[in-house]
Amino acid sequence: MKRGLFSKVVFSFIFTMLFGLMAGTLVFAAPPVKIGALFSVSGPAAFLGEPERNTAQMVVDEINKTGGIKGRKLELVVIDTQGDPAKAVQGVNKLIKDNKVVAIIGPSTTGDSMAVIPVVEKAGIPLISCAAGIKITEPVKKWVFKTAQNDGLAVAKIYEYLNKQKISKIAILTVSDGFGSSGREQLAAHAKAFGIDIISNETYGPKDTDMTAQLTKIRAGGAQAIICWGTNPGPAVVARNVKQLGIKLPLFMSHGVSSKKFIELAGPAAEGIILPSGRVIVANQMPKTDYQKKALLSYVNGYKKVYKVEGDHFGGHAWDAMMLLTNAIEKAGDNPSAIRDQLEKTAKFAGIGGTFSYSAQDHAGLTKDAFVLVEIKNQNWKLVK
Amino acid sequence: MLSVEGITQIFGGLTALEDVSFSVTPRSITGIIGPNGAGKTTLFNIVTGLYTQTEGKVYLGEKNISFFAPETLAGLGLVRTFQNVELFGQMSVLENVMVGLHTKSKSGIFSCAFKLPGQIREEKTVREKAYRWLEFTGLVDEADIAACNLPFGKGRLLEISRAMAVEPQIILMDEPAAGLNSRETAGLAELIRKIQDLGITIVLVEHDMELVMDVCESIVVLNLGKKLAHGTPREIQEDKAVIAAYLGED
Amino acid sequence: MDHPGQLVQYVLTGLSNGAIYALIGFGFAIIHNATGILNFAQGEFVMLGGMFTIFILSFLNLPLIPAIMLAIIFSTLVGILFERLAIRPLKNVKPLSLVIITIGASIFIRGAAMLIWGKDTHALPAFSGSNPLYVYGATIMPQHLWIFGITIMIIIANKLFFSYSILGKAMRACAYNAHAASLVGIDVKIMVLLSFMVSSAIGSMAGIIIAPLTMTSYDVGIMLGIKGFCAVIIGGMSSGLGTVLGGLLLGLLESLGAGYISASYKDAIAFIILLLILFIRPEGLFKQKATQRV
Amino acid sequence: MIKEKRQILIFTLFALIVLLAPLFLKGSYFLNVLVFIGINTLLAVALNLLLGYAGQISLGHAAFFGLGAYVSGILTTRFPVDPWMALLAAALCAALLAFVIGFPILKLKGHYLAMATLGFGIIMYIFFNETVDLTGGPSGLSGIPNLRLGQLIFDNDRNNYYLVWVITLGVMLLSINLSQSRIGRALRAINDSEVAARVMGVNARILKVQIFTISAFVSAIAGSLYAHTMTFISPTSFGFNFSVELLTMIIIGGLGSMYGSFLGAAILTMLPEFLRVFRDFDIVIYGLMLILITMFMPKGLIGGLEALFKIVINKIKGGAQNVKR
Repeated sequence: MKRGLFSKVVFSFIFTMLFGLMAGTLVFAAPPVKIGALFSVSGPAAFLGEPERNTAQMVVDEINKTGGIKGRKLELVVIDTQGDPAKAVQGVNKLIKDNKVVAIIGPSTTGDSMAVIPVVEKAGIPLISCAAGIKITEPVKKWVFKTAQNDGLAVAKIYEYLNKQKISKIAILTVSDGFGSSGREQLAAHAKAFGIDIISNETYGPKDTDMTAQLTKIRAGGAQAIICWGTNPGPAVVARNVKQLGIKLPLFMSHGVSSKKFIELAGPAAEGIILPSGRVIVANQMPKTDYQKKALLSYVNGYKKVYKVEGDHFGGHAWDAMMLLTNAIEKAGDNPSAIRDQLEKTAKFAGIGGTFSYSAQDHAGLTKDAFVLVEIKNQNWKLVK
Repeated sequence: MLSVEGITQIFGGLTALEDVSFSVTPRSITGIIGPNGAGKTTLFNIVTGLYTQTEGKVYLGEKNISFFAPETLAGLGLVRTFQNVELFGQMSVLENVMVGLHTKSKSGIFSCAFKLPGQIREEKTVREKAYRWLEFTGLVDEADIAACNLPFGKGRLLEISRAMAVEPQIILMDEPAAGLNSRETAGLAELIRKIQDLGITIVLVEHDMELVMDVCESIVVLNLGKKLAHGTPREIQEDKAVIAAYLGED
Repeated sequence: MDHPGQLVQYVLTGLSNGAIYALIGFGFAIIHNATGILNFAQGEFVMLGGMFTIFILSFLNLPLIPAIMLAIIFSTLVGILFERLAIRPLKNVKPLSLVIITIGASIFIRGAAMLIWGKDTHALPAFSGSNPLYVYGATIMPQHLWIFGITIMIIIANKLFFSYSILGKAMRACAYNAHAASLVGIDVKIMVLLSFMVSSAIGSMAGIIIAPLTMTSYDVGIMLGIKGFCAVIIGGMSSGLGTVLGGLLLGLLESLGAGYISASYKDAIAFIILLLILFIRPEGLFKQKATQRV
Repeated sequence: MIKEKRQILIFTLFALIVLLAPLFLKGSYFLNVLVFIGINTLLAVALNLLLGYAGQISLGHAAFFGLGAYVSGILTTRFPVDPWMALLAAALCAALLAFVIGFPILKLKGHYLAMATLGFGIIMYIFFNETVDLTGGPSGLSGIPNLRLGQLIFDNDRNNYYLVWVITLGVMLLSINLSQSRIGRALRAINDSEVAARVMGVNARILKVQIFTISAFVSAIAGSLYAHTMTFISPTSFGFNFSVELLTMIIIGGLGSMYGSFLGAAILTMLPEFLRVFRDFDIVIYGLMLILITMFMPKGLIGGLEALFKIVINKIKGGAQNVKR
């Protein structure tokens, strides 16, 4: 009995303290600016969502530490979409109606982005997607922007290089998920303009563990180079299988594997592979004159300090989205419509994924210079000049 | 009424029944006896369409029902009970009997889902009929209990009520007295006669010799898959081969 | 047009994937034959084998062989826990409840693995080098030889165990008639436990030997488990040659399908074959018509 | 008879609460969650007809859901078909497919049935994923029009809520009716003992195929509603994981209970919300719930609640009697 009373007293004491604390912050500080985030932190696209969430949280913490935007703190509300469009739609509704956010960054995948677009368009809340699908901003939607580079830009970068090397007959091997099928479309769409002939067109499943059958078929087809489009771990298997089969053709990968994890998984088989990537993985190798260098180093070093691992390409999308958004909030305040108008005025913003210039006709904001080509040498990235 | 002709059943090299033939006269009570493994239940399974015999024919009246499915046979008025009591455990006692009336009602999925007037009327008749069969076996008080909660003896009675609800011409009972105490067995004998009085033919597989000799008018003896003898209880009790193979063993 | 080694390569690829499927299929067969349970969590033991090995290698810094042994022991422990905690206490032993419980267990194990080891894919070093071997213009990896070797070894061990050892015979007796087995003094519960132990050990072994080729992550179990199941269905639920043939056939059909028809539909081909076999010959391709039990 | 009246009362109460709920949830995002709960309830009811009533497991029901969504989506985006006609076509398409594969697939029992339906689900997923020209492939199909009734367009949460829930309540009512009828009893009899049911004259083979077909029909309606309310679909929503999620819903809620279907759908749809703090824990919790509920609560949470309710009622009654004495 006594003990019960004691614990009750303690409990109510703690409760009052907590309540007081909360009330205190509510009364004395200006209300925080709420930003929503939709990332696929779990599920098959967790490799995108996790660094993106980490990055967004890091940016918010940094800004709050230095006093927020014009004295107002930021509050980030993260919702995990699990890569499921239905959960993304529920999430975006919650962000808009319940959390009353002024703008949203994410989602991580094209599918999730396409699913939430009708909702934000109707509610009139700006959204900066971190997914690459070209459909997201083409045709232009009033409230939707994106930071991830269009897959077409990566394709163009590879094709340009192939032209230089006088290679015109290629084989493509793409994964049968959203990333791979978008790549497959773009590879086919740009081929003609570069005078390139796709003579083998193969796919593999995201969970496949052996691609020798497809590669054997490709070898028999007589291509001069192979382009593989996928995200880990598939391309690592492809790299190993290429080595096993003794195929001597140059192997290209997509920006989907521009993380150290790929080199780790593919091991020695990664040597000599060339892929387009954002500048982030070769930040240190960029010339001093590079327009983005400062942003790149600040992101890479900041991320390493907080999370002990190197920031990657995907986290970079969230960094860009957060930066673009906070810049706009700084200038336009916390009105969603004003934020949108301000975002559209963004010009020559040096981000991680490239230099962004949005306009009424272009909500993707990047050119093919957003990508650089890197080669894997001695288990590390090397900028191809 | 029911006749089997040259039934042979081979399970992967093992002959369970070999050339068994006999017939059952209408409105009679026939017992099938024999030691364990004689093939009695196998024979029931073949007659009721659960097994497909290797050879032989089964007739119901003039009709060849050799390879009919159990559900078709129920429609023709041939029904059975099980040795291990196969009740619908999650359903109430009343509902069990109502399933027995399945062939006596016609409402399809749509009229059931939309509760069309015809279905409501039919449902009422089915319910009343089911209660009548519970009265017949004396289970009315248990009508709303879940069947799996019935004591074993009453489970047997429920199985018989359910079979009776099919309004069969012929009912096959697989060891109806197994697991019953002597009072329950006496009640069972009475019930069997009551069923016969309704003009229904009965065939039972049974180990309880007292019951068999008491109620059966004719007995078929199986041993090691072959028919050993067929006759009245008195004839069977005096049959040398039977005594040697079966009664002598006991 | 054809590259000289093309067909040989398809065949080799098919056979080596098939051996993996067969090995995973064994695990299904052993539990099914001893208990009638189809363990939907079988694939997770394949995952556990690979993940435990990588975990032990990187955190305990043991050499490869002890690490493998320890990983098999750990996976077997998980198998024992699974049987003791989720299968044995079950009172209502309907096939439906068993399906749901084993599915639940597979989700649980997968989720726990994700929480413990994260979502990353990991690679295991090859047992003996990564220089390909050339066979008639086609290539295979030394690791493939390990897979073939261990598969053959496990078939032989299985055969010996079930035909000659007392324990193996007792397990077969349980499978045939658990009640009768208990009457002659066989402890059926122990036999069920044993079947879970053996199959989780074989499953994890499979997971370990393929990890250097296929890499591993918390979610590799589902697909591999299902493929193993296909193999064992084609093979008629045998824990011997039937399943091996089933696995090899599946592997061959997949790689030839990918090579000559369409890589996109190769899994669909595998599953259509599974359905056809279930519909037409549920007793498997390599078994005589099953003897019906009285 | 009393039981029947009580059932009508419970359903009326449930329907009233559901239909009046939006009045109290104006402008709340929760209305949106309830739209998804409605669709999931419809799916759970469909699976419950098959598994809860007839005892036939399906690990591939997401395929019928997906087929409904894709037929509806493809017909309305690539052809000038009215969304309502598309919905009907989707449901009929799924029913036809279920009818055709029902005969061979439902011959299988227990584990084999589970694996065969799983295989079927994966095959369908591969087709959704690979027939890019038709389905848009992995990147999905967007721009699916909303359903409309005259001037009323189902493009906001409140309208969608009523659209989905009126259909779901209707199907729930029909399913409850079915359970207490000749067919419902025959199905439950098959669940308890297929052999005995057949001996009693129940044509188990046909009946199982019929209920499978109806289940597919309803699942496809749910799929079509999903497509028209989301306006975007992609194959990831219709994979094996979702089939297992559906199974989890009805096991947790309660096999054979339509309110259990609702409870299970509600819990699984909202669980990620509650687990915000332990974000990655949800699949571990699903797994654990599946095991524990199958082991200790075979009738699911609804069954547990019922038992609890009975105990409380008896306590109160018993208490009253004690006072009298």
